[in-house]
Amino acid sequence: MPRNHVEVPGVVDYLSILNEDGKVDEELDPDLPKELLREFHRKMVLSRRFDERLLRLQREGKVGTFAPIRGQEAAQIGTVSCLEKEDWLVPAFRETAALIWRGASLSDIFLFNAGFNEGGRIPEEANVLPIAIPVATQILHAVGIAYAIKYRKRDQIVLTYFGDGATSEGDFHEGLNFAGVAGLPVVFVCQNNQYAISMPREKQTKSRTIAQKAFAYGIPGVQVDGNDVLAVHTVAREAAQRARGGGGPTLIECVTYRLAVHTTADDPTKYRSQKEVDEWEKREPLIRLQKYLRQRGILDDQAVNSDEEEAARQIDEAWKATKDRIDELTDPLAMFDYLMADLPPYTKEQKEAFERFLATREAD
Amino acid sequence: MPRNHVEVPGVVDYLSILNEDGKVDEELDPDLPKELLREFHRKMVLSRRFDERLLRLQREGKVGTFAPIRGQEAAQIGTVSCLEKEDWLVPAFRETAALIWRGASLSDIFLFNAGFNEGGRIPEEANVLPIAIPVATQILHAVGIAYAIKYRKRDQIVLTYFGDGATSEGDFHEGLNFAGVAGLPVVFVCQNNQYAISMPREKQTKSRTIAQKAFAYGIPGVQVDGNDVLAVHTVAREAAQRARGGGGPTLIECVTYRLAVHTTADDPTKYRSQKEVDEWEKREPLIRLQKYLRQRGILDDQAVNSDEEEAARQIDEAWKATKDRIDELTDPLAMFDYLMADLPPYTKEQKEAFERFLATREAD
Amino acid sequence: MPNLTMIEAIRMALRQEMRNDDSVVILGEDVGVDGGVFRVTDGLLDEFGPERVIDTPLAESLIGGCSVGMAIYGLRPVCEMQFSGFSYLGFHQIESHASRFRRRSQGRFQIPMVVRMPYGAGVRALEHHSESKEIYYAHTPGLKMVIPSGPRKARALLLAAIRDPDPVIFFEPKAVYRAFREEVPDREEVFPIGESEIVREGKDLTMIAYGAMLHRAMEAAELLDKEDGVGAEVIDLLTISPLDDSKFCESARKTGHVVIVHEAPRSFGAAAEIMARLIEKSFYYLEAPIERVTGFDIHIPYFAREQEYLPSRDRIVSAARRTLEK
Amino acid sequence: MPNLTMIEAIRMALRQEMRNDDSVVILGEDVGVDGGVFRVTDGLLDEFGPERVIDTPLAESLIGGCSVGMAIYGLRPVCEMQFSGFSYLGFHQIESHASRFRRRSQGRFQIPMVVRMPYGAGVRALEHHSESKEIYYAHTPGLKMVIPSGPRKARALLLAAIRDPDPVIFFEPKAVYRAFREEVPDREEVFPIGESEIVREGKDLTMIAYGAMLHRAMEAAELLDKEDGVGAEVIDLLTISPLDDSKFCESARKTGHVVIVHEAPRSFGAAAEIMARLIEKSFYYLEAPIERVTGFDIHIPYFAREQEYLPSRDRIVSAARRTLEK
Ligand SMILES: Cc1ncc(C[n+]2csc(CCOP(=O)(O)OP(=O)(O)O)c2C)c(N)n1
Ligand SMILES: Cc1ncc(C[n+]2csc(CCOP(=O)(O)OP(=O)(O)O)c2C)c(N)n1
Ligand SMILES: [Mg+2]
Ligand SMILES: [Mg+2]
Repeated sequence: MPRNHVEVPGVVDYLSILNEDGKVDEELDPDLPKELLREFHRKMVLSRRFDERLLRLQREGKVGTFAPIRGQEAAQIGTVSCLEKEDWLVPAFRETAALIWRGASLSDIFLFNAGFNEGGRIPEEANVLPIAIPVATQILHAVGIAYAIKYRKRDQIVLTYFGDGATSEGDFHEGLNFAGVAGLPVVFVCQNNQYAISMPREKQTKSRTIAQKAFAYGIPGVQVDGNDVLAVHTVAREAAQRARGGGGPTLIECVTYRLAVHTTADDPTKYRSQKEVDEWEKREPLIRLQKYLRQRGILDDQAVNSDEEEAARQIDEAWKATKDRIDELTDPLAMFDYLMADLPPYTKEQKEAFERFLATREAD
Repeated sequence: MPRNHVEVPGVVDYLSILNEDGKVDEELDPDLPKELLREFHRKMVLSRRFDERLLRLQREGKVGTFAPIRGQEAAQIGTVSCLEKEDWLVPAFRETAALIWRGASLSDIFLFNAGFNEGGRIPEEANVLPIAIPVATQILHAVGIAYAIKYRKRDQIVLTYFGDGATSEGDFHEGLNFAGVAGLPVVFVCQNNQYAISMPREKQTKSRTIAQKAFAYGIPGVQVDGNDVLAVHTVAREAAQRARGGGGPTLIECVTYRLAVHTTADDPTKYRSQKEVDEWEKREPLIRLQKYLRQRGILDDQAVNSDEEEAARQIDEAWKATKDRIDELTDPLAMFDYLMADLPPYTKEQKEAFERFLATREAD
Repeated sequence: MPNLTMIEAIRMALRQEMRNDDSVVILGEDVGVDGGVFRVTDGLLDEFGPERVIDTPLAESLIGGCSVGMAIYGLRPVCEMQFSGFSYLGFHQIESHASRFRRRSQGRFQIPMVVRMPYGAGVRALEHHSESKEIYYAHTPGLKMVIPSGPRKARALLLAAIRDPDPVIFFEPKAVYRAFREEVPDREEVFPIGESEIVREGKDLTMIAYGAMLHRAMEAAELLDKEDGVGAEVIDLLTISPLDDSKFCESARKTGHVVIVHEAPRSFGAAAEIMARLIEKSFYYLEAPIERVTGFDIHIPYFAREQEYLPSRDRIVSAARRTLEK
Repeated sequence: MPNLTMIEAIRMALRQEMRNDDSVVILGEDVGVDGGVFRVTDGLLDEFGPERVIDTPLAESLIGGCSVGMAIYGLRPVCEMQFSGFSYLGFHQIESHASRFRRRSQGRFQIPMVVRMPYGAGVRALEHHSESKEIYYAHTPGLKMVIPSGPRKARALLLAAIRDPDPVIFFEPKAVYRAFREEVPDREEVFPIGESEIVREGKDLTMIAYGAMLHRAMEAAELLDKEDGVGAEVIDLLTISPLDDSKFCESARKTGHVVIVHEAPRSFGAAAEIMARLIEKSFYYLEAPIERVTGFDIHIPYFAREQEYLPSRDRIVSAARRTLEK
């Protein structure tokens, strides 16, 4: 039966620049400045090693459950590196590399993971939100910040991260829809790492790509090889420019893979094969970047070693500092801090009663 | 910069068969059986007049706030008429015509609108849900019923209604996504009546059509002239067949217009012009159907009169019956009915205490 | 002094504070062009423009979560849930974020947002439009929960709420919206959050109420005075959380008899916490069991019977007599 | 009789009832292939297949709302919220629909669904993973709210919950999940919802607790016995709503002294309602102010300090001594 057609955007771009061997598609090479590329390397090394250390500390019982980033470093560094200092970063819970790029204190992250609220501290000058654990809910905070930026006519943008699983939550929908209709300066970065805990991407949604979900909101959507830092950065730079220029939001789908456990409480053998993991190990972003940098003569063995040593040093120092801080954080009454600007009277009574109780306990 | 393209469905079909003058596009005429067309007319007349009566009763203070359907009769009758008796209907709150098609008792609807829970009664044999007031939330019930049907391998489908505003809610997203990935037998009917209270469709979402939101879930989406009962029925029949045949869900966008107030508490002059309303009055579905039926020789003045008289009779009778029922519903203790299978002890104590209080009140 | 309905008084607070402080923005469904379904925000769009009076898409979680983001940036969003019965669609943004950002960021971010919503029964509305579930918010640490009972206090408390550095849930008794007028001073008047008020003095009985039910308590007090010669002290809570237990505990120490009135369901309702505080702080002065006159532990019935569900003057009087007889 | 952890006991109930009744289906995030993040549903996918053990997309409102639809059709969905702290994303489906369909349809539809979720602190988890906000559900008419404290009761109550014709919110104390084992009879054992249990008899003091806190109350009772010669009667609530006030009111009439323990924040918590009932039903027998030993009115701190937040044995003992001295 013949019908009229309404044209709607029907194509999702997919960008890939580096192949699995780190060979670049010359035509697409964005030719980024050497110093930037070198910084990509430094921060990817640091993030990788920091993540490994956290995992070790967790296995030793020194920190609690956390969400490793192994394999997703390019997706994070490639995107976050498009932000200016004044821009806002709104993370989910698996963005250690992005936080490190933005200058987060490694010791704070250690402390947070050791179970201390103090580790969640955000320094005054940093336009970064604390990590958000309820999936997808942070998207709305990014949208609110973007609205405020637009209202204040500031030259800032917002970038927010979330996973493939997050796209099934209502908050994803409500956030992208409003950002679209209000034309807000925000970049939505979906790290499609193929799983939401045990749930594979294909069972999460029937849409062929996550990028195409953008069409539901009348905004551009693009898919990119998330383990290819050049491609990720290229796509993100475009989106950031669009946002900065008043062109509104973009949804970026970084196709990547979580090489490690979901969190340290997870057993991936329940839901995926080693073979699959091995396949993705081959596409792992750090080695790919290293191959490319060596080809371009930006990196040699010595540089790699120096980046590795510097990372190890920073991590060691941070953990040492963290242990000292933990030794000092002995006052249980600190849990009453920062509830509100002023502690309400009845809560204060509870605090005082607890203080008296502690005193008798110590007296015993 | 050259990129690879990922093809995703990029076309929304738009179907229209009757033009504003009720002239049919011969090529597209689905040539529906005369008796069905005549029934369309009867029920559209009945719904229209019932709606008018409710409005009058509301203005007289005899019923409370309600949501008129004027202008949306074709969108409802055209879709609901694709259901078989055993199929399930999951309404929102503006589907009086669809409920009437499914045999709802007019007196129950009157009673409900007069503020009595008893009017919400669903007869044992009717596979219809009570109206749902929290916007979009009923979509998930439709999805759950559809899942159960599939699990039980029954030959049934579900049809659910919601408005253009509802598409902004998270529940819309969560429901369509799961229906898509689980391949459920459900038809999603969006009555895009151009407004969510005062919010025009263009400010609700930036997507060009609502139908294209289907692509986010990997399911078909189609747009139809919602004031053209032939086109609506054609599209809905296709969707129902798809659902019945195991082809999964469809999103139908019926482009229509709310000719009356949002609810009887609403003042539309705050947000739209009379001119706009007048434009849409011209596309009003009942007259359009009548013109077509006259052209096809299915309807003449006498038939119109007889349908009108029958509607008036049913409505009068129902209201009379309702008044009698109201006179009988004097027991305030009925509010404790149907809380749970058994009233919990403390609630029972409350009921008994209230009963004693009422007794003393009467004694005074 | 203008003589205002609660709707007008709330609008006055919004308008004055928006003139005062350009970080105040309003967002919600139909708050702009329509002026709100109860006309609370009527005229504000014209004065302050669509960037400050924001008609949002139909999405409560967006409204809550976007407000959190705005507050993080330094704005003072006053968002509206069209009815408290629909606020649950955005409840997680309030519970998990609005209430926690100060804590989570260790003081870097504060969330000076207000969530306004009409609550309560009595206007012959549809299902979900008559709810009184203040407990969901009052039990959540990090939130303040305010319920004014009349125009003047509504204005003064809303000003306090907007200026508060922490999130405030602001329930507006819709039954009071247009029920009566009060003189509301043009000059700025702020009433502190966290303070209750003795609105009628008495030495025989303490009655505690808030929102629309305050007026029923007052009627009951008058009747008790006239018919029984009983002097009821009536306390208007005004803030549910943090609960001001000082005034009612003191009053109970004086009277020994207490009646608590609210329209929310009884079990796990606000009256229970008030009773707990009375036990903790005035136990030895209580002369008889405290009486609760509340909504029943059922869903509020549709409007034909809502008045039977609500605590009536006579139910309050009867409870008062019961406790006084003991 | 097998000796089971609470996880195994819950799984046993699910498996037995799924074998019994093919209208029972399970749905939630990671409940299938993964067997649940705590392994509660481990093995059920293999036995019952993906149509009955449904891995849903990551969407809590879907999980709640879809269960409502399934229940309307006649299934008995047992859905899982991965942690109670994430259940708020679907709260409106529970408040506005699960609890209301029987009422709304005047008996035509009932909602025999169970919403299982781990709650509570004590497993060194992340933010939102240690919440104890049973009040949100307990205050909602039309819902039942159950919290078992050990494996055997968990199994027997879950069977009752699945068979219940009305929606049951089933909180599982994750601190108890693997904490100890109990003999759980293979044969069917059902414990009625709405009944509390005296788990330790005593004549001097009534202690009321539930969930993980029951065990701390028991420890405190033992210590009081040994050190003070005080006989504490300990009552395990088991059902929070509808609250069984018969046993604790009777016990209080005997002892005159009451301590209530829960890990939820104090204000507007379950202890308040218990105190209210005691006032209403045992007022004249109370010899001293009732003591609440609860979580503080703050967000539970991250895990390094969670044990300081939780009621400890010693805090309970100290409260007991305080009330007994009066
Ligand atoms: C609202 C909510 N529901 C459930 C969880 C438990 N949970 C934590 S991470 C996760 C999966 C997230 O998947 P995805 O969005 O793909 O992010 P990824 O973990 O892969 O980075 C779930 C279900 C949560 N944190 N928040
Ligand atoms: C969750 C929720 N939020 C707000 C409301 C108040 N409300 C009732 S109808 C409506 C607009 C609905 O618009 P739409 O979905 O387009 O349906 P229509 O009324 O046009 O049929 C609103 C905001 C509600 N009922 N439910
Ligand atoms: Mg993922
Ligand atoms: Mg509409």
